Amino acid sequence: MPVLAESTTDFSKTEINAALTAEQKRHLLRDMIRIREFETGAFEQYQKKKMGGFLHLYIGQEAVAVGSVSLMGDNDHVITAYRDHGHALAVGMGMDECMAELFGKRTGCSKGKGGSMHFFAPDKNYWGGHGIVGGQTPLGLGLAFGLKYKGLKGCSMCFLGDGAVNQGAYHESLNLAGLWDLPVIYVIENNGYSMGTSQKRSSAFNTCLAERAAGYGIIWDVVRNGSDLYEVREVVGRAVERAHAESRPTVLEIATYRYEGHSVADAKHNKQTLQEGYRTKDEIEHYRKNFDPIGNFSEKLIQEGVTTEDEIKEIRKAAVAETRASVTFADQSAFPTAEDLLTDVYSEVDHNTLAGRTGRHFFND
Amino acid sequence: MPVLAESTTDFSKTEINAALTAEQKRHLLRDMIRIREFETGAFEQYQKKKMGGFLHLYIGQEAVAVGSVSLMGDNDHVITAYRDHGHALAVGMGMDECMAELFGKRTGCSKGKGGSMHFFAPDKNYWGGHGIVGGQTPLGLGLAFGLKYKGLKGCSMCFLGDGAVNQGAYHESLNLAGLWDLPVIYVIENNGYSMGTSQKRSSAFNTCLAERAAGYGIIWDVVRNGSDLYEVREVVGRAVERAHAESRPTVLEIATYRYEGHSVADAKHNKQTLQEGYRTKDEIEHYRKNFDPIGNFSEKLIQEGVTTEDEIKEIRKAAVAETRASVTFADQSAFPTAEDLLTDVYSEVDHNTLAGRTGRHFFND
Amino acid sequence: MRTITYRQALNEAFDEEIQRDPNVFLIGEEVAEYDGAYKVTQGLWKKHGDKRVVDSPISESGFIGMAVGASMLGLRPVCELMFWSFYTVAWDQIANNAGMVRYMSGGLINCPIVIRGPANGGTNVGATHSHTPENIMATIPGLKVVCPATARDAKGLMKTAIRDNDPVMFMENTMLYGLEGEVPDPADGDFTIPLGVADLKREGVDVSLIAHGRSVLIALEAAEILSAEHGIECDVLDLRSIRPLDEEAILETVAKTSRVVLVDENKPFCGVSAQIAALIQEKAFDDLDAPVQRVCSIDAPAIYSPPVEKEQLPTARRVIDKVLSII
Amino acid sequence: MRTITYRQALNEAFDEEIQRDPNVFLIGEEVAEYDGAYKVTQGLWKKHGDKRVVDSPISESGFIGMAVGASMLGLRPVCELMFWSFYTVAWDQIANNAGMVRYMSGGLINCPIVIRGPANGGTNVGATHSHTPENIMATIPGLKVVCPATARDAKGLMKTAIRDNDPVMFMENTMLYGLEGEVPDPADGDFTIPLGVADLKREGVDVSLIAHGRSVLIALEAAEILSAEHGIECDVLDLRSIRPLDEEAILETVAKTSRVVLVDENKPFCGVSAQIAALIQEKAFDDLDAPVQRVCSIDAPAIYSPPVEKEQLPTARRVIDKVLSII
Ligand SMILES: Cc1ncc(C[n+]2csc(CCOP(=O)(O)OP(=O)(O)O)c2C)c(N)n1
Ligand SMILES: Cc1ncc(C[n+]2csc(CCOP(=O)(O)OP(=O)(O)O)c2C)c(N)n1
Ligand SMILES: [Mg+2]
Ligand SMILES: [Mg+2]
Repeated sequence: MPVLAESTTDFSKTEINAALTAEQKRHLLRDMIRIREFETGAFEQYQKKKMGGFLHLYIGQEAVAVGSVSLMGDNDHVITAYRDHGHALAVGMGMDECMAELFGKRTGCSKGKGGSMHFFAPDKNYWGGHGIVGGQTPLGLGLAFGLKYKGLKGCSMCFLGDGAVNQGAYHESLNLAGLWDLPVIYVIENNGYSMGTSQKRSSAFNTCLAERAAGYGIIWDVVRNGSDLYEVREVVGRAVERAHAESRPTVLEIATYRYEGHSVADAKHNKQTLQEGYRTKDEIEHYRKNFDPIGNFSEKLIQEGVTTEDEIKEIRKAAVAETRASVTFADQSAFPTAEDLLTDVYSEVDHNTLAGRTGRHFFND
Repeated sequence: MPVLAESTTDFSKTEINAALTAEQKRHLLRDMIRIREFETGAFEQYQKKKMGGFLHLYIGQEAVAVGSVSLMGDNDHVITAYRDHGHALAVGMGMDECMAELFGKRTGCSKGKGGSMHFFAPDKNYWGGHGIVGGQTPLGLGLAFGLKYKGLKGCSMCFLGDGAVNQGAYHESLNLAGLWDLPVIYVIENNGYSMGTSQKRSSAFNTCLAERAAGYGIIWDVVRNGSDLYEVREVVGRAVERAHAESRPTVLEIATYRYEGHSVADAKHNKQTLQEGYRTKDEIEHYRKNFDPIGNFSEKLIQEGVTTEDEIKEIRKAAVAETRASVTFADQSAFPTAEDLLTDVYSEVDHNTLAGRTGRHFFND
Repeated sequence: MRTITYRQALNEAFDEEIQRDPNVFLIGEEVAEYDGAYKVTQGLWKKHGDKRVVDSPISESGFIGMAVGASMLGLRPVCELMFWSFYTVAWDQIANNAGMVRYMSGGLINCPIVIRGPANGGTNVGATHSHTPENIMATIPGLKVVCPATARDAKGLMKTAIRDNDPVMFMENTMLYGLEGEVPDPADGDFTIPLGVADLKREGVDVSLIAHGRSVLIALEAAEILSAEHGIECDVLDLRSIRPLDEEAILETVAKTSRVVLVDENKPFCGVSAQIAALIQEKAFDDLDAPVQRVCSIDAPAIYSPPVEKEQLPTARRVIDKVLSII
Repeated sequence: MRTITYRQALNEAFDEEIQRDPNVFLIGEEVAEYDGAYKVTQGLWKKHGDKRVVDSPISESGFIGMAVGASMLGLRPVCELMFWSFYTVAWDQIANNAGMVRYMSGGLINCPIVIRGPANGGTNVGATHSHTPENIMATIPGLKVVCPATARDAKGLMKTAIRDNDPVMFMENTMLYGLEGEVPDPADGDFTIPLGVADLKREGVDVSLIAHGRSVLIALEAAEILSAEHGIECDVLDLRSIRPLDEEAILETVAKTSRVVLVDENKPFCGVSAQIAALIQEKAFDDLDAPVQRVCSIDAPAIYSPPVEKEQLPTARRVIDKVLSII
């Protein structure tokens, strides 16, 4: 099983990374920092009871979303599971509509109807945010099918967890992807755990989870250091290229790590209160220290002379300010009303078409 | 993909087959012939409209069920899909209760409630007969789980088709089998088609369908000539041994062929009327001529001096007579009544327990 | 008017919609090269090719979920479940993805998908293959449910379903595929029937029989016998679509007759007729001269045995008995 | 009597049944080492070990189907769905295998399995995680459905469910886990409650409120307010089990009060209350002085927004309004 480990290759020199301008690199760093700050802020607000339900933090995994999404062109699409804030910000969603969604406000990206697990931005080719483990995998396939049907050169990046690979829908999707040569990239973010279950207690495998793809004749690959944005870009980039050029699927497994509990409700197991639980404080500290995607990339960019400690501080400050502003925005926004319950159920009703006006659609009194 | 092909090995000499007595060998031949005759008889009765619904014939595949089942000990169990008559007779079910089931009679093995797809005989460790493609695969796993839980040395043989491997439930089962070392043997009866879809149009794979098991760290193997009962026994035997000795799962793929349509309702595509359709007359004739399990085994036994042409004729005659008797039995049996509709729904109600008598269970007037 | 079968009516609807809109495609097991397990899609693959008529492996969750994803991009997939019964393995994709992604995205997405196939008992295929899940579909706000009883309705409603911008669960019936009925000629123009409009298939004054799908034919059969043998004249109201529901038409016939028998192939517990009965007693309490009666399938898994399965489904005899019990 | 939480009551039931019968085991995601996502199985893995308390991968179809298979051999699996909502990915195994294998085998097999977990809205987890599928379960003859509202009922019914020889769908509620209630001390002997017996949780004369699960508490709350503010006294009947159903108790309270409001967290279309309303109007037509009224969840997928989700579920306010409308 791939566990986060130092890359032996220097991926900054590969073509896809060498092509990045200094500006672009700083932008990538900034994107990771924005995700980190947004989630840190969201966590604080959660503790202030500004939101309900779940809050699955992406902290520690930022290089995966930012690295992958940085390769997206106009016809490339993204879909993921419930741990979806990172991907959302990476595709360019604003902190305001994201924070407002967490607060359950009308100004939220999903009007307060979806919550943390259900961020969407179709205008940015971002298709959510899905709560049922593995449930997004056929949808991701459908995006790829749609692209091919329309004759567009694009791909669908479908993210899933190391626990999600054991859902039937994923297997069915792999077979269809392989059989029909659909340009989908399944990116398994292997953070070592599904809730409190370590990966080796949930999955039978040979060398890794991605390798199952071989059984469907699908090409697979592994990112050993998912905290290295350059490595993520290199490996995902090859899959994107394959999808664009050959309309063929790829399964990738990216070793990564989450610092916080499965969700913040999972308090017993998060850093503040960890006593027992499914992983040790030491383990978490090890990854924090040695495999922090932001630390990793910051160091690299400083070494490359692309940025400075000070500039990074500025970036962070800006991200904190942006987060704070988003909290204010969310705070000041209105909640949906009881009437809003009945919109967004049926498109025809929402648009007040003849179809929407014909027959009874809702069965309240 | 494994296609029926002559064995290069002489499997009659392997330990497991060399151990068979002449009597046992004749019995195996007889079992295959009984299946063939039963189904031929059933087909005739179907055309006489003595039954309704589907009738999925196993003709051509007999060596798989008979060979596999011949390895069963007291704690070994069998479960399969809707093409279930062969396995049923192989485990020792009587033609009478099987034919009566097809006729929808009360004397049927499932009291006329299950029909062709739902034969059961728990007393013979035979757990059906399941209509939902792939739906039996977790149940088969459960039999293995039950054995291990009870500390019994046994295995569960779970048969499925080449189309069924693309159902999610099968994938989930493989992972659990591999993860927990459950003594289940998945036997993929690859007859080349799922209904009218050839195997290469339904499945993405590397060298074969069984190979997918490797992705779960499960051992797999292939029977290239599924019409050779000796080869079936040899390969399945190793898997049974593995299950018994190590409590480990195996996935097997057995190349075989069905001579008739997917079901007899699939008339356009069966031998009598084939004009176009998904396979040619020539293809069917090729397999009939060169890969008939009964012909294959008859020849071998004659060569071995274990039986004679005449004796085989006698076996066949007896099987025909037995079939005829079963038709008479079925014909003379009574249909269930409308009252029978409401038995066998709840065990507690059937046994008239306190639980069965408390509260309303059924919601007819 | 010309007469074609229910099967041909559907086939025509697909053919016309495939030609009308390049985003429409059919997908399902055996729908293309095999012409459909029940030949509903006969000839369409030959005519329209691989892109528009797609054979799928036996992966209902996979291909239906895929179709939902494709519909989010604007395609209009028409998915065949060889039997509606097989929705059980695809239920998550139907309920949570087709049914709810619009809501969870605050209306940013819509899923113009049709899921179709036969949903009925009566063909001796046993419990796993005889589900009638219209009640289960209709309990999910976000899904629409249509159950045509005639060739004409099948065609008109299918064309509307394909054009509808919401997910429509379209339930056909293997026992109806071969039945003929009058269907307008395509030469006379585009023919559609809106969802949410019931159809009074017979007029009477004494009792209202309300049904959907093949049960409409049972109701009509019962109505003829009641008229001939008992001089009782029934309204027979065909709901046609379950959600949206033509509540007005229901209340109208109840107001007229004051007596209602619902005919419904669902199992009784929480069947569609439970909802209709609850609705009628609530909204037309004072109109009723007798309790609303229900004739459903007998409350057990579908039996195989052919003569007994007949008895398990609603029969004209049972409808007649119910009517006589409240007259 | 001693007081424990609903959660502890369930935990005790498991603990006792695991000890009583070696065939009983728990299985589910995070039920063992993690002590359960909602801590309902806390301490049981430590106490009883790997064999009796089993952590499963995220494969509901796989492990529930596996449990059904194991139950055919006589084991008594108690399967946790972390949320009942996740039945959608296991529906085929539940409906067709647990629910129908007995029938299809002509009674040769039975499946003494319990499937359990929380089935409720109100915790702001959005539409995919807030299903209340008791209506969908109960529409399948072959399945039993239980929805306890109190700690006492949770324990007594769970122990009965585990011993029952048929598949029991046991629906708990995350909003109830922390609530305390009186539960008999194990020292005072084995405590069970039969399925199919409703419980009159409050006595009145004017109106019958009939509910199950947490809606019982809403009904009780409404009843207190109605009594205090309007002098209206309500019977509050807790169905406890949906199938089998205590029809007698329902008809009894209706006969007493002649006015009924059903409180039901299901969505209205074909919800459990639709069935109960249909039943009451059929069997107690002449007893009724007003139409049976229903208070259900507002008919849309579950919303996330916390304050609005409160409004979406049945509230005492809505119950009171309904009562006042028919008095
Ligand atoms: C079908 C289904 N089963 C269970 C759950 C509950 N659940 C939510 S997340 C999760 C763990 C998933 O782990 P993984 O796929 O590794 O993703 P990660 O949380 O690590 O990002 C579980 C069990 C669910 N949402 N859906
Ligand atoms: C979930 C589900 N989908 C579709 C069907 C319809 N169906 C029955 S058999 C079959 C083909 C199965 O082929 P295969 O698994 O190769 O088995 P074979 O018939 O060759 O024995 C199909 C599509 C079904 N019964 N269940
Ligand atoms: Mg994980
Ligand atoms: Mg096959």
